[in-house]
Amino acid sequence: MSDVQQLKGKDFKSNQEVRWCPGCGDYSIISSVQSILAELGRDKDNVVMVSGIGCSSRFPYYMGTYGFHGIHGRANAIATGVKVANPDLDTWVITGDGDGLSIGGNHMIHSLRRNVNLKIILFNNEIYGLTKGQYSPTTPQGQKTKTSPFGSVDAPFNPLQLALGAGATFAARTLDVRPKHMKAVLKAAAEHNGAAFVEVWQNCVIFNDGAFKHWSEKKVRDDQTVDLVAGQPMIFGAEKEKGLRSEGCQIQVVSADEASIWDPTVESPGPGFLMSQLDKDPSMPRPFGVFRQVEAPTLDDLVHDQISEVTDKLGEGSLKDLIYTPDSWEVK
Amino acid sequence: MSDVQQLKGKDFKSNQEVRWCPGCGDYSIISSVQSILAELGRDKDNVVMVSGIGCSSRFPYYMGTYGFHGIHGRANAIATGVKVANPDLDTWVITGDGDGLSIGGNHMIHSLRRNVNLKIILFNNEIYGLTKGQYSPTTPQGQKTKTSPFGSVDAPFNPLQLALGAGATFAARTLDVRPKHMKAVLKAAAEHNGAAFVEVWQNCVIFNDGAFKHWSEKKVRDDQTVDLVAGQPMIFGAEKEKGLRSEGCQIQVVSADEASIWDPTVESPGPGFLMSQLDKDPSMPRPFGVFRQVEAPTLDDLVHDQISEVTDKLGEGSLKDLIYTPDSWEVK
Amino acid sequence: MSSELTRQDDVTIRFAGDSGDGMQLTGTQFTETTAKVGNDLATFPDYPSEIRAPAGTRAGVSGYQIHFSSRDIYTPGDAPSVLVAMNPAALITNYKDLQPGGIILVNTGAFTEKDLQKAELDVNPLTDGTLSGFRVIEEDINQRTIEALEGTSLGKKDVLRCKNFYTLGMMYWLFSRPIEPTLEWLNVKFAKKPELADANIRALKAGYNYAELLRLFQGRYEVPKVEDVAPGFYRNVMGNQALAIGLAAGAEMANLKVFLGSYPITPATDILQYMSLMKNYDVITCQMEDEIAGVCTAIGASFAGRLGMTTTSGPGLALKTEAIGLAVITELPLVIVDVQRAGPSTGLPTKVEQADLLQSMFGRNSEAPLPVLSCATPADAFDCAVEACRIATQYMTPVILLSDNYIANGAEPWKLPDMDKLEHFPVEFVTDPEGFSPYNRDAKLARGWAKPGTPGLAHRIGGLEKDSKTGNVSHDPDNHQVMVDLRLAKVNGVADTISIPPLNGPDSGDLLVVAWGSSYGAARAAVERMQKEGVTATHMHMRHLRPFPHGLADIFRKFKRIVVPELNMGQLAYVLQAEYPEFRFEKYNKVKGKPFQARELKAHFEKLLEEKS
Amino acid sequence: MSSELTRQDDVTIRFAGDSGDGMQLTGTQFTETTAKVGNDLATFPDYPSEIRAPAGTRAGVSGYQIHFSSRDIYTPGDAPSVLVAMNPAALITNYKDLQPGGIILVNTGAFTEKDLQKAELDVNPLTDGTLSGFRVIEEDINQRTIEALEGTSLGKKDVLRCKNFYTLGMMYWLFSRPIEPTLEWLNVKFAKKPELADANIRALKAGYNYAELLRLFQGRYEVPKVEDVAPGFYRNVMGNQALAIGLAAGAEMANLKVFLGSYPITPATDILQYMSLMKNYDVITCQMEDEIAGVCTAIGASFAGRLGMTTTSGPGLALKTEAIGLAVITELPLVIVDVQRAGPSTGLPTKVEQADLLQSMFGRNSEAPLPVLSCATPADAFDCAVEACRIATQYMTPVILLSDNYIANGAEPWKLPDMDKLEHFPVEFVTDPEGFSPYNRDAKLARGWAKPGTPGLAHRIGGLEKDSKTGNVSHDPDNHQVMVDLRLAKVNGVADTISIPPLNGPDSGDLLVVAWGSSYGAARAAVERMQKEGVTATHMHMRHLRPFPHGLADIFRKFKRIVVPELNMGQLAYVLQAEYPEFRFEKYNKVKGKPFQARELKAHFEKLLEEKS
Ligand SMILES: Cc1ncc(C[n+]2csc(CCOP(=O)(O)OP(=O)(O)O)c2C)c(N)n1
Ligand SMILES: Cc1ncc(C[n+]2csc(CCOP(=O)(O)OP(=O)(O)O)c2C)c(N)n1
Ligand code: SF4
Ligand code: SF4
Ligand SMILES: [Mg+2]
Ligand SMILES: [Mg+2]
Repeated sequence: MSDVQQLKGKDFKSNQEVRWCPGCGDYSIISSVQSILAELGRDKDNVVMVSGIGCSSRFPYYMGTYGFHGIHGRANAIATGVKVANPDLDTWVITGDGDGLSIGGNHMIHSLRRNVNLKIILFNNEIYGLTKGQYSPTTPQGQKTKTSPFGSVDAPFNPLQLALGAGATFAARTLDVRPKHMKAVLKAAAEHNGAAFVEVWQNCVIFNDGAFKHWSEKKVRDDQTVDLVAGQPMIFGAEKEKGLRSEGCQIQVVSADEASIWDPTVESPGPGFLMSQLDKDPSMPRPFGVFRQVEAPTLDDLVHDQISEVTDKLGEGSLKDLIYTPDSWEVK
Repeated sequence: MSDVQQLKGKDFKSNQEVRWCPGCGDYSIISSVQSILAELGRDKDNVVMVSGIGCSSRFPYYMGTYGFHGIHGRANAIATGVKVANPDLDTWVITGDGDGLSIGGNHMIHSLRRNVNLKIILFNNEIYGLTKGQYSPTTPQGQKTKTSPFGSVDAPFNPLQLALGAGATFAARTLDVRPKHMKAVLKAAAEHNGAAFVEVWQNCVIFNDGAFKHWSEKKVRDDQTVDLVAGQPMIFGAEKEKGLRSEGCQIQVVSADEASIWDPTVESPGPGFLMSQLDKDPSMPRPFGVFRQVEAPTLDDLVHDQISEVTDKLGEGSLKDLIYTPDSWEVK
Repeated sequence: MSSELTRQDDVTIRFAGDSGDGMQLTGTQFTETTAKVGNDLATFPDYPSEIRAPAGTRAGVSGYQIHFSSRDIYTPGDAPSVLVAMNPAALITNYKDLQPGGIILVNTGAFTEKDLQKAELDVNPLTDGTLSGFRVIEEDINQRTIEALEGTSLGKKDVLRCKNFYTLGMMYWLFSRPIEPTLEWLNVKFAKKPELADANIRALKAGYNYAELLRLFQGRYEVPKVEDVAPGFYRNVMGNQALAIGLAAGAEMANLKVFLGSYPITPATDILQYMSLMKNYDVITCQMEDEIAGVCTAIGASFAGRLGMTTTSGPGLALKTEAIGLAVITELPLVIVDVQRAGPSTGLPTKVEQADLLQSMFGRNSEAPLPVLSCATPADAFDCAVEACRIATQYMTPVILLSDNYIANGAEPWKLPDMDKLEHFPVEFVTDPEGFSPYNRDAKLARGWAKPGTPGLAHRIGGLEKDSKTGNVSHDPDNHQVMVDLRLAKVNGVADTISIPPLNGPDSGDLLVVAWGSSYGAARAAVERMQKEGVTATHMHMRHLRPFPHGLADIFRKFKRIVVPELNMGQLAYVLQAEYPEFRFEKYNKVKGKPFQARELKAHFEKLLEEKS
Repeated sequence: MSSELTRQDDVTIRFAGDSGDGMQLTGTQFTETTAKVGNDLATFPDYPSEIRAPAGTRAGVSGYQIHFSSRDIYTPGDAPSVLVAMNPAALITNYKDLQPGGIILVNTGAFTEKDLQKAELDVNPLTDGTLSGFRVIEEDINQRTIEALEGTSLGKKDVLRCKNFYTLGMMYWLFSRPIEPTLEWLNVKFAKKPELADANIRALKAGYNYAELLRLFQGRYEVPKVEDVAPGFYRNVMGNQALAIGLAAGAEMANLKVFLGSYPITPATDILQYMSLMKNYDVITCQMEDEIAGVCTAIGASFAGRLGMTTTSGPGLALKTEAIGLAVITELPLVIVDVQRAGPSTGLPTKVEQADLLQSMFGRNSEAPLPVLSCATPADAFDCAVEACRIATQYMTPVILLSDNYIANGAEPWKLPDMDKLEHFPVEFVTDPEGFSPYNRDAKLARGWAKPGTPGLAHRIGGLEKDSKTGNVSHDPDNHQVMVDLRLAKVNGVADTISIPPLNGPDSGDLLVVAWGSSYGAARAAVERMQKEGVTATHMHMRHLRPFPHGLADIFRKFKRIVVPELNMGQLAYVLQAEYPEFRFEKYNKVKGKPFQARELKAHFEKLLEEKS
């Protein structure tokens, strides 16, 4: 076995040329994943990257780990099979806003409710990249795209609210342009024992350039976003001078010293849900970080625990037992 | 056209024999629907009932309206087609916990986010009835069913939280054994301009009898459930002596006079979401009624409005315009 | 009336009653006991439809037919010689199928005016001559059961529930069966509710004694056990059950663990249910959110090194096709079971049809060949499931195994395989990084299977075309042709390891009957009856439908006419005609949600032979 | 060097460059202008793959071929006579296809050491003799463009972006095309960015003038317009565009409004995109969450009285199959367009294949017949789309229309239909409650279409089998057979309204070429070339693939050999063989993600004829 301790980010690369557009946000995501896997000392022969179809879903080909480039929308289901079949495998899902929320929305919510121990990275560029620019379930209403030349009439999902509504035990949001933040979030996801849903805002330079610029550009970022850090006050602003205070269902902007402490580990998904509702309010900063992080049994453990329990109780079955049951009889 | 004013509930019946098991909760739901349609003066030739597959999905056959018994899980998609094609039709979706949340989960969440003007009744019996008793996405973890002989390992959905997470503009819950409550909720749904999601707890006498008895039986009902009525305090108990008070994200049991007023019309889905979180707490009553009810443009209107706008702007196109474009040339 | 023991070699009984009358249970018990007695048998339960119909109506009638014999038999019988009718609806919907002169046992306790109305009867068929020509035994079984259980603690409803065991007792007496196996079964079944065990036992014994005491029937029959039966162990088995056991056995013979990703659908659900009981065999079953997730988890599990499986029926197979294409191009083993039912769309979901053959062969985008097999009888489902596992793992390919709900719910004695003689086919995973590439192939063209977690073998597979050598994504035109050819050649290569099915009859002659799936019994019985009458005809039953075994043309050549009876509009005939254009395959089709009867096939075959001469 | 105008009847040019070089645009402009000049033409754009490859690499090469002529032509040409290569990767991956002695225009401005490396070249192919035998014109187009645009306000990147128009100018000069249509187009396109319009116009003119001034090429060519072209209006059209227009026209001819429920997938997405622009034609387009929702909304819309449609490619069709079965049993009109691409699974998603025929015919559970048609060329897509609408509405059935991405992205001049001569087929909805039943049928066996909202016609349809008379759910065995037979007879009845395709060649002889789909051009050109050389062969192109038109056997009978060239492993041949076993259908298959070339077909047909003699 390779000496996993010494691996570096680049050791997680495959020998295949990376083929995203120059400037695509995907580059920073893959390098963040590669470096946190190295930092966490993961064994590349024990990692499986499963994806669907989309620009983002080419990800596994560029990783030096095991990988499965599935079909459109089915990454979560394929990955559930991998993980339940062999819970020892460090199993990741790489998906897009189309792949994971449009055609794959059902598998997404079901894998979250079942708490399959998967690390799910949703590359949200609010567009279908690979098919060249149609609106996705996260494209803002009214936006003109190739299939909405007069503006999209569909109201979009809030991916975090959807995930929390489905019962996600871990839900987080980060940005392609903030690798440090992204790595911290991805690390937390990697270490979560259960389904970890991470939405990454990812700029598609070709078909939706600047979709996130109001929150990602350096000059506005500090004022327009707030980092949710477990155990820390929710402060933001160029001078870290502002804060968020949650009173009941109301979240207000206050001065930094009045800010509430953020705690994603409360059992109720309520606080995270309320926090993600800020996205609707243009006067509020958008929160990033971990919205929820609670412990719950994972599907893969439950499946194997049940097998052990039943086997302990009934004894290990043999092929012969299965065929030669007590109701069989002999003809001589 | 039939004189719709005078229709009675029974006028909404078809001539087909109803074939649910004696005692099935479906009977009370269908008769509630029939009577509210009559009460609201709906025209039965203008009503379309669309369903998927399941015991509950036989519903359209028993209604004297137009009906479409679809395939498993696709009722919301078929109904979206009906409604967008002809927004004048009063279009209903009849589905089950398997049909609408398992195989049909994706169409469900997408029709909610798009706010298609459909009235969606989800018959939740926490089991697959028609296929004779397998666990569904709402079956409690640990329950033994035909496909979980040692107890189900799947954590269930909370249907209301899923609907709210998907962006439902109307979400409600009621019970088969409380026809009056059900009718009030169904009427509110029928009158909501947008996607209305109504979860009905429905007893399956054959495969999951008593699943809801802790909240439905007369002797416990008053103590174990609380009705959410818009503009009214949230009170419960045999003597209406208790109340719920929501302080921040905390909801507490208090005396009736301290109860908070329930308001499902606040823009944020937060309060409804928090309220549905009570389901997790055995010491709390389960809320019934309308969890959220807000106005938003419907998909069907937006589609047709856009057509009108573009037509106003560009002029009504003719077949000839489509074929004979300016870049065509003549050969003589 | 005399009651001597009359020997009879072949009896068919149909139990018919309301869905709530417990006829399936009565039938199953009669079957179990009959199997133990040593008769050969075949059964056919016939549920009304998926949905529960109101009690007492015609739509609510549930039937269970058992054919048992002292000879080998292949079908649940065409026309029953005995009909048990628990209510008017059961009587009226079934009596026409009875043999002339057959016995009808009627429960007159359910013949009130109201009962007749529910069955849409204006006059009582017991009194209006409807049943002339049959031997009708009228008995108020309701009342007899109430009397028998007087003094028990049970309520009236529960008492009446025991009437099926009362009836069973009467039939046990009539056909000289021992009651002990059922007594034992009742004691186990109701171990925790002794009052119920006791009541049913009392009912059973009472029925038996009553029949004896009152000499209800004109005689009593004995159906001696099959004498020339091959020595060995036997067990009575239903098709879905045998299939479930076969899947578990197949995985074990491949030295793998099962992963079953499925979604309930009639009539395949039982397989998932049986397998979810196999937890102590390290069998994983996941009931997923839909069919697509079912097959996708199975594909993921195969990638991870288990044997992925998925079970479904026609509409579910339709949903899985895109993902099956993924299994084809990634060349992962996958066993897909389709228990066919009547369509199109939802169709008649509890009725039989064998119309998914073309879907199985061609229902995927582009060129995505895979092996297809089908089972013939409940016991054969075991062998076919093992065979499907063999092909899937040895050839690294998805395999579709077709069953149908006639097989799924039918039962027959199964001669258990000799454990020492089972030919295992253990999978060897690739472990050596030296020269590794995911598309390295063996002589059978199967690629090597390297599972995640194996040091040094990290690789990527997926739905895009791959280079035949490196396994990397390739858009090279020639490579695409190479891969398309390889995938096809691999599947065709399965023919090298299978053989021509045995011929039931001479190897040349006037008529060859080529059948598949559950038509086995009817086709074989029809042909054998003709042979007994001196007419030569031969029956060949196809297990492997893609690829066909080598050498079929040599057989076809030796017959003047070839007929293909199918419960569809001619799907196998279509395929045969396309692949063997030098011969003519005549269709004989029926799409009524019902199996073929031996006599209807025989009549048709005879007509064909007459035409010819 | 001389530069007289040489007349040439047939030219094929391939523009090749990096994905970022704007070759598709260059090609399209050349095409539009050429169409206006009155040449016949056919084009074939060839994108690298779905994903953007790094600039300058071989994988990043994008090509656009145009074949134009003063005669009728059917294909984008086999071997180009002119290649424009904008960088080393474009040169190296394309030069081999060129005709011997062909012209290569090379942009030397992109031949630095680094450029060569990106193209994986160790030596410069311009200097190592690779191109001997071709007429190579080297020009630093980058530098020329920079010079031409000196003084504009554009940055260097934007300036270099204009090099494709510089190149286009050179080609316009070489082939004596007017530059005005492109100038007009640029002015409209960049109306809001006049500096860009100006820059491109300057580049275009500069290229044109430069070619003239320096006499870069050995001569200048003229390709006169087609003389015997039928009078009427024409328009240059791409396949997906013609298909979109045809769907809208078909609906209008049925007197219905369109509802398109779809999900993006290459190469079908354009149709959805074109139709979403048709809002002022009251066309509804809904981009749904997946393919299943796409087809289900279309089914719902048809139930509600619009004409439901759905567009997709192979993997999407696989997902839709279950729902299509629902449309079959509910007998609702539905047009399903499958723009085929290379598989299996994701396969080679931007490459051509015609391998979804069997999926279209058989990819549904149970017996679920429906009509299948396919278009032959971009312009033919219009007629086929109208025909699909006709069949769907006149027969109340789902129809599958097959296109492929060779047709979808190819272009040709389309002779516009005479509006007065379009044969409309208006739908009459049922409105009379008298004797209404949802399964009342007309002479063609089509059921009546009663839409919700109509007083007195409330009824229920669905996936369960229905009584042929009342329309209520029915489990009756005989009724099931009746309905299965009716659905099949209805679909087969479509044959009564279609005719045998025209024969290109004599109606009897040694060789009949039966082709379908986009192989039209290559098959027809191959056969016509043979005819010109005095060899008799006939080409018949199938539009209707299910049912076939009546009378095909009479045609087959008159030929000694029948060959079926297909971009698959022999799907139409399989179907023909099954349906016409008395003839032999020889396969000729290619599955390389590339269309047939006329010359390869010709060579094969000639070989066949030789073998015979
Ligand atoms: C069954 C199927 N339907 C549709 C497609 C076409 N398709 C490929 S990727 C894609 C959407 C990609 O969007 P997203 O998931 O957001 O990924 P991105 O490219 O933006 O990273 C679509 C519609 C497909 N490959 N398969
Ligand atoms: C594609 C497909 N998969 C599976 C089935 C089988 N099936 C029919 S109904 C049903 C579940 C019904 O459960 P639910 O929606 O909860 O309805 P209920 O019967 O409980 O009212 C299933 C799995 C089917 N008909 N079609
Ligand atoms: S199209 Fe957009 S998402 Fe795709 S690789 Fe390019 S920039 Fe990235
Ligand atoms: S099985 Fe259950 S849900 Fe279905 S009809 Fe019977 S009681 Fe109702
Ligand atoms: Mg995207
Ligand atoms: Mg249910």
